[in-house]
Amino acid sequence: MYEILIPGLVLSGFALVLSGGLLYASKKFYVYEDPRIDAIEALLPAANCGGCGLAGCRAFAEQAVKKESLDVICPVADAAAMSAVAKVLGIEASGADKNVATLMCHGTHENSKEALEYAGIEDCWAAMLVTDSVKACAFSCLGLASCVRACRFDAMKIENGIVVIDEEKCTGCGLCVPACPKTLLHMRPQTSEVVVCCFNTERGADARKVCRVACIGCMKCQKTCAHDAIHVNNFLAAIDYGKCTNCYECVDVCPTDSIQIKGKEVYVASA
Amino acid sequence: MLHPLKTFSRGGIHPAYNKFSADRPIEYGTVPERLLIAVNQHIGRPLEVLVKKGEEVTRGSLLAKSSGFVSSNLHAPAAGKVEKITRFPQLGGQIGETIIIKTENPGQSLKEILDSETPQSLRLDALEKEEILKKINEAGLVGMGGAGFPTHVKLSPPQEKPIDHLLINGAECEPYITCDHRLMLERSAELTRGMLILQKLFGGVPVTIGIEDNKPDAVKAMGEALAGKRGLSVAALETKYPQGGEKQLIKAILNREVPSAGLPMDVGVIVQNVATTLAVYEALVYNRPLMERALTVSGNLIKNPGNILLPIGTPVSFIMNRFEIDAARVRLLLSGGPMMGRASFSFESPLTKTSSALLFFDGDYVHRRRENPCIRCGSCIDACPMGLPVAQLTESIKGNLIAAHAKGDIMDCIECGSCTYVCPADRRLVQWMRVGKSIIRREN
Amino acid sequence: MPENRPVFVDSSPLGRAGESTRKIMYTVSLTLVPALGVSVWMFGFEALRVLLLAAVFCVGIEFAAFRFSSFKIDSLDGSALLTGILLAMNLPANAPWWLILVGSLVAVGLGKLVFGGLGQNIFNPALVARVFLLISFPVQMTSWLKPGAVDGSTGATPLGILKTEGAGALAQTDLLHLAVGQMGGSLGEVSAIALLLGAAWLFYKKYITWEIPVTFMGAVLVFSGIFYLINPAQYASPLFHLFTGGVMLGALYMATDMVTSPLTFKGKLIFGIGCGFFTALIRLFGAYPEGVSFAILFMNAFVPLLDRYFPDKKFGVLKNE
Amino acid sequence: MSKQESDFKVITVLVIIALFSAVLLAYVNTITRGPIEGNKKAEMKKAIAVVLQGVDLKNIPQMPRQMKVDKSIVKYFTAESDSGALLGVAFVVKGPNGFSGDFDVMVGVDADGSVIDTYVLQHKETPGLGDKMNGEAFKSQFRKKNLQNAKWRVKKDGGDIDALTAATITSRAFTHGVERALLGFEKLKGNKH
Amino acid sequence: MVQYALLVVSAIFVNNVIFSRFLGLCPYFGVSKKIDTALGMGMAVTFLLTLAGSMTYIVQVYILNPLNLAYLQTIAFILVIASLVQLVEIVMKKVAPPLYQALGIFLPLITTNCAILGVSILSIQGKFNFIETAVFSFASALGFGLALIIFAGIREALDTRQVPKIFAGAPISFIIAGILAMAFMGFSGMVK
Amino acid sequence: MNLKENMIRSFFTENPVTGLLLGLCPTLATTTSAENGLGMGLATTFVLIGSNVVISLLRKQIPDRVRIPAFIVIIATFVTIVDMGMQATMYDLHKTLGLFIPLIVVNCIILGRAEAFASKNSIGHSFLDGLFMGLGFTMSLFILGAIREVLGSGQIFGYALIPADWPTILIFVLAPGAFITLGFMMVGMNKISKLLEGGN
Ligand SMILES: Cc1cc2nc3c(=O)[nH]c(=O)nc-3n(C[C@H](O)[C@@H](O)[C@H](O)COP(=O)(O)O)c2cc1C
Ligand SMILES: Cc1cc2nc3c(=O)[nH]c(=O)nc-3n(C[C@H](O)[C@H](O)[C@H](O)COP(=O)(O)O)c2cc1C
Ligand SMILES: Cc1cc2nc3c(=O)[nH]c(=O)nc-3n(C[C@H](O)[C@H](O)[C@H](O)COP(=O)(O)O)c2cc1C
Ligand SMILES: Cc1cc2nc3c(=O)[nH]c(=O)nc-3n(C[C@H](O)[C@H](O)[C@H](O)CO)c2cc1C
Ligand code: SF4
Ligand code: SF4
Ligand code: SF4
Ligand code: SF4
Ligand code: FES
Repeated sequence: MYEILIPGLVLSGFALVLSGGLLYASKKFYVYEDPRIDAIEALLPAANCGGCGLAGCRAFAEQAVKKESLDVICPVADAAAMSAVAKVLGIEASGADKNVATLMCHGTHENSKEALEYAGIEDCWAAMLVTDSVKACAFSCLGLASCVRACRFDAMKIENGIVVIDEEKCTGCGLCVPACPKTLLHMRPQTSEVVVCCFNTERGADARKVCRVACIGCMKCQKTCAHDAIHVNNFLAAIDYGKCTNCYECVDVCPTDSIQIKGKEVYVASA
Repeated sequence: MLHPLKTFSRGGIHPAYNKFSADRPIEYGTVPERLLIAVNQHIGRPLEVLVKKGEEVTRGSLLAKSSGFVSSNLHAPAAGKVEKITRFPQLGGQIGETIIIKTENPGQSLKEILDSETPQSLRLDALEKEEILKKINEAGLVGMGGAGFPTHVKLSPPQEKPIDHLLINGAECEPYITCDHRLMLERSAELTRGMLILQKLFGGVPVTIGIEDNKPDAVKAMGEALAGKRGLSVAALETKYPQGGEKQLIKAILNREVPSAGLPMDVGVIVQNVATTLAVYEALVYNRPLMERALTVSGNLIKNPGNILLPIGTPVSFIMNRFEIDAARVRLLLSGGPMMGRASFSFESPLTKTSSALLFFDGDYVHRRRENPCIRCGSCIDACPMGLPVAQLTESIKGNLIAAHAKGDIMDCIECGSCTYVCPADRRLVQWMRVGKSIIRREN
Repeated sequence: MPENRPVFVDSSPLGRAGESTRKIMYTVSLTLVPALGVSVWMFGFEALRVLLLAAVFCVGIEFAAFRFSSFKIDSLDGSALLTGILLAMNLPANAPWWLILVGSLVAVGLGKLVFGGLGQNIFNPALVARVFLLISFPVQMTSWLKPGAVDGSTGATPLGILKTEGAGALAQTDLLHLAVGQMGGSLGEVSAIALLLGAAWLFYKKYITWEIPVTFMGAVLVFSGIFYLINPAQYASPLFHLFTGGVMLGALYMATDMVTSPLTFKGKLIFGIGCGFFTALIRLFGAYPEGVSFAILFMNAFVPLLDRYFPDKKFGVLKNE
Repeated sequence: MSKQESDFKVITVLVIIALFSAVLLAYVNTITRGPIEGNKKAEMKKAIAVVLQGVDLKNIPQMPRQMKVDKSIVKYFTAESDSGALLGVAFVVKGPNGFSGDFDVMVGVDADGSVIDTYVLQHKETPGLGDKMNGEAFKSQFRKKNLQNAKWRVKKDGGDIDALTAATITSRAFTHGVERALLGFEKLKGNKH
Repeated sequence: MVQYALLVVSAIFVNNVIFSRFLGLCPYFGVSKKIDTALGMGMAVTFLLTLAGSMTYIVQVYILNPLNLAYLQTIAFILVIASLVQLVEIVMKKVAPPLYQALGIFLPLITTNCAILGVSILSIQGKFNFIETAVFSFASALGFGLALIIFAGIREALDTRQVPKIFAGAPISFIIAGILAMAFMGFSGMVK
Repeated sequence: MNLKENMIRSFFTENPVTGLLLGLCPTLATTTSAENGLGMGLATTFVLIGSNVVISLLRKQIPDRVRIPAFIVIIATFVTIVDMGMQATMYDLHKTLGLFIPLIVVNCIILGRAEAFASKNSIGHSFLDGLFMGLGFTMSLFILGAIREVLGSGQIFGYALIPADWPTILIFVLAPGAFITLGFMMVGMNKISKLLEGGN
């Protein structure tokens, strides 16, 4: 009997003393904390593994609450748990129409000739410190892939001197937009198919000299468009995606193939 | 020399100096058919263009006016008509606003023009500080040693930074370049007067001109010119790049260390380039704005390297004609020396106030090797005159992991190029440093 | 202006001093020739065999990795060759071919390629291999060919004798013999003088600097000297420690590997002292008779910390900042 | 998220769980204690059977006796014939100063004072190096050796024992241990006579 | 004195908790990405391991052994350790908030750190006395801290190196730990 | 719950060792041979199943505030049972696994599963979760042990694969070999996970 009784007493004594002590201490030394920290911690696996790079689950919760965002991911918790955490933080996933990144340039090697042999660091920002352009057109895509490196979803690649975007892979996160020193990347609704592939604001004659598919600001598109969706400013056409109906009228009248239909791009001007 | 030559304390390199044009006197250039005048040739606020297309201008008329204190006027170097104002490739690689003037008398010699301008009698002791600064400001003077910082600004330090020593930078440590050398030889008297004017500005503080000892004739000429002038002296410096960097120059001559992120005035010093000092002299004595400058034309493609005085705005192609350079063979066009100069891609780009040299090279000179992995040899760190941990800084910039404590270091880089010059792995260290600086600036 | 080829644009500076990774690596390899010569003179053809096998394996493995993966490595940049040579110098002359193969795989694979190739590794590849082999094959790695022995008979190194039989057994060893190379050991351990000769050229070329070798050797002298003074009967003399085993090779050629040593002045001093201290510690008290490889490998691990916490003085930054 | 229970409930639940587990463990302990003891003994038995191979083990005590050899405590089991004659002794000795501390070896000694066999009970030596002392190649050289017909040192120290390659330290300690057992046997015999 | 010095050397170098005893590996790999975090974790572990080692010693020697309850060791120790950690956390948060900011966040990680329980059990198995237990626990924790900080330094350096994708992250960390363990083997045989 | 998916998850993509980096100490310490790895894995699996089931059973009763201590007590109970049981039935194996049996208590996988799964799911599911996670863990330990045993001692389950006098790569049964082998094993497992994920 003692063989059972003593361990029973000892262990429950342990439990009593320790839990009582803890409860007492937690009252005596109470410190206010954002209740969401506890709420989030409760949702986490409590493996306290440090796998997220932070010091345990509570640290994760604290950081999430402090930053009001989820920039680290718990490797142990499943997606459902993480979205529950997101809910506690009040971050909802946006359900709007998908936007995709669009390159406002078609200055491929053929269209805008290489003006110089650039040998420095292969990065657009780095190149911009040395020269404003590597191609004849000073507005053109440098093709040194700063944006490609910024994209976390493998949605971009350099082809023939310019960026090509895989609109299926693109999640519309917009990370690439500020990554371009030439501000050539813009977001547009994926449903909008007509795009002006040029960013050159030079006078038509000058633009034409440096690139075969440059927008020369001839206004034909603006005059043709029945929906008031395309306007020329500074010798450059721009589309109002809110108004464009994908009628393709402007595409047909553009003398330089500067306006393109996504998915049916013509890279080399008919000339 | 009896006592050891002065120099800065750490880092530095000994590139091949190749000063081929050192014994070529500065020739007078002529006025080209077209002058392409870049609107912004200085550090500071952009200028306000005053002329319009079709407008007639004369030599010295104001083309663009400074738009604030840290800014600098721009004048027409020759008479003519504004043909166009457009964006045009500059020698620095950027594409910037440019005023194109079709000149009235192409082919006219600069000597003829300059000879026609007469000096005023100038009594130093009668000059007021304010008047000197006003004239310098109106003349559109900027630092001609490279940075293009408006001279009147530099010469007006705030009250709480008293200046007790002026340095004239005659180091000319860049390979190939010899124009300052020639100026010191040919115009030592005027240079001396320029130094006296600057001395006057700061109430008679000592003025020292620092010259690298690979120009013993210049040391001698300046020594003779300055003899007997109170407070004026020559310091012979060890030949070591970048002896002409202003922080290094101050360290070498005065053994003062400009603090990190600080300016020379923080240690009571102002540094001016030789050509700038001459321009100060001309601004006061001739009332002449900064409209032409002496530069060195050299490189391995040139049969007869030389030094020449040319109007600002002269296109490169004009100089190539004059020096008989075959454009088809040029693979590298450098504005400035091989250490700090910038490679430019257009042969139509014009000279600016800061163009101290144009160098023409063929394909043999071009270093085409791509970046290899850093082997942590430490050469870059040993070479860095600023004592920066270059290898680590650049790796962190490359990985986009700039630590907070590294930012100051990166901003301290003077972009002298010593690190890249010695790197066995062909890393573009200076360019990485510049990337780092631009990242840090964008953050702020 | 006639249409011409595009000009070349790069960031300043446009000139170069003319150094290259290849040049450094091949120069260092060449400076090892005197020491290798002594080895071949001592151990004959066997030494040559080990050297060639290690060099061919190392370069071959890197070349193969280059061919069969997306890795961008210049397998002929000379670093793999150097690793091979240095690995060979860390092996006994009678090392069987498979030992050399495993060693090369470990050196180039585990020591270098998994980190991303040249310049990316934290630990000295040749030493990773040497320690790996030493732990794995203690028998093969510690039976040394006797110098000059034509019959292939093996013997212990002076350090081995010291460990197992005590300082007394070494009474008649002549320091001069040790310095010239009249002793058993691995290929690179035999001649201190030949190593110094080669290293002199590297000092001249500034490929290595004095900080690490001097502090390394100094620390070995000091720490072994302290114990020698306490009890000369039990502990060997500091000079004996300096001229035997891998101290010379380690201090001149392996602790100085630029990739795996600190960049800063103070960092180098501490690194060297650490290498010397742990070498002496392991020799005096550890199970292994030789501690150089362990000590360097151990100190390699501190390099990132040393670089970060012992920076050089910068221009314009006061000490107390 | 979670409702706040009263302190009392919190403590009670924990105490109850602790009580349950203690009871459970105590119960399991009563079941396993026997077999565990048995296992420990069985291991000794097995070792004795190995080291005293060929010896009649009818009269072997459950618990070992102790004596002091070389200032170190040595445990031993004596196998005696029904008549009380000493047939053999199994010594449990320490291998002193092994590579990773001491280890326990059982040494069987026959009535003439020669080693019958050895058995390593517990050790921390390096796998692949020191732990080869359990191997036949090493063990076999001890058989039939006694204090008179062998020098109890490893060859490196001028003795008769072939050390394990690259594990001289272990071999030395092992040899020492076995020698201790033999010394213990002498002592035992001395006592008997 | 010498015996304590040897104990310390042994626990830090010869039988390092990470490289030779394999204790506390999860936080070792988890919390070694940044040097600063590693420092905090190292200090937290040092503090708690010393405390826990001493506490569990008392529990074992004065409660379990006399009552013949050695088989409750595991459960008793883990209860003591878990409560201790939580207690320290609660108290520290109130009494020394800056310290809590620096170290407290590491405390939860420590409950499930084998190093604490493992070293506590090892001290009992090693038949240490109270002071030896305290010294051993402290030194073991120092060994953990040393390993952690070295490793964090290396991992920070690795951020700027071009580790191939398939090795990046955990695999290269294990390989580095392996090489470090190789280096630590140089100390083997120094102290028993 | 799809069985196949579950298996892929716990064996590869979320394998406790190679995927989640949990329970590393026993993984590295006890895998000097395939048998030891297997033994440790199974012991852990037993505890995992037991604690998962009991915690799932008591999940409604245990107050939130003492959740963790309560779980720990339950886990520790099972660990002690395993400890005593193994000592009684598998004495030799217990001797080699030694210290690491009690350390199962702090194996992060167990508490992790208790928290993440058992405290929220039914007994049946918790049982399966424990089983699969445990088997995933066991598989890792077994593979690791097998590799190390083959390379380091030239045998598998004690059967010699090479002649006794051939050298083996000793380092693999020592500490450094444990880390290095796991590093490379992780590369392999990640590859397999990628393939399986891609295949799904
Ligand atoms: C990691 C390691 C483990 C070792 N394990 C053992 C061992 O278990 N037994 C032993 O006698 N020596 C061991 N040693 C010592 C050496 O293997 C051995 O070289 C010793 O110094 C005696 O050398 P010798 O046997 O070749 O004469 C070990 C050494 C190291 C470094
Ligand atoms: C942004 C900036 C601000 C400066 N402000 C001052 C100033 O207030 N006073 C001054 O004397 N020099 C000033 N300078 C000029 C510097 O002291 C220095 O002469 C100039 O950068 C050119 O130096 P460098 O050719 O060595 O690069 C300034 C320079 C820069 C780039
Ligand atoms: C690396 C480096 C080298 C320089 N070398 C010279 C030089 O040789 N001569 C010179 O006049 N200025 C040189 N400068 C520019 C000076 O630092 C400083 O800006 C100039 O002397 C200031 O005078 P300024 O404002 O009249 O141009 C150099 C600058 C740097 C950063
Ligand atoms: C001075 C010097 C010493 C070197 N020492 C070694 C060495 O000890 N081991 C080695 O593998 N490589 C050595 N190398 C070659 C190279 O740096 C090494 O392979 C890199 O660590 C691989 O990234 C050395 C190179 C130089 C320049
Ligand atoms: S960065 Fe974002 S927006 Fe840009 S291409 Fe990639 S996924 Fe699309
Ligand atoms: S789009 Fe912009 S960032 Fe991308 S390659 Fe072109 S220039 Fe560079
Ligand atoms: S360019 Fe900058 S980093 Fe390089 S050596 Fe000069 S100051 Fe130092
Ligand atoms: S000089 Fe080049 S290779 Fe050497 S440390 Fe600097 S960046 Fe690296
Ligand atoms: S198993 Fe996670 S710390 Fe040991």
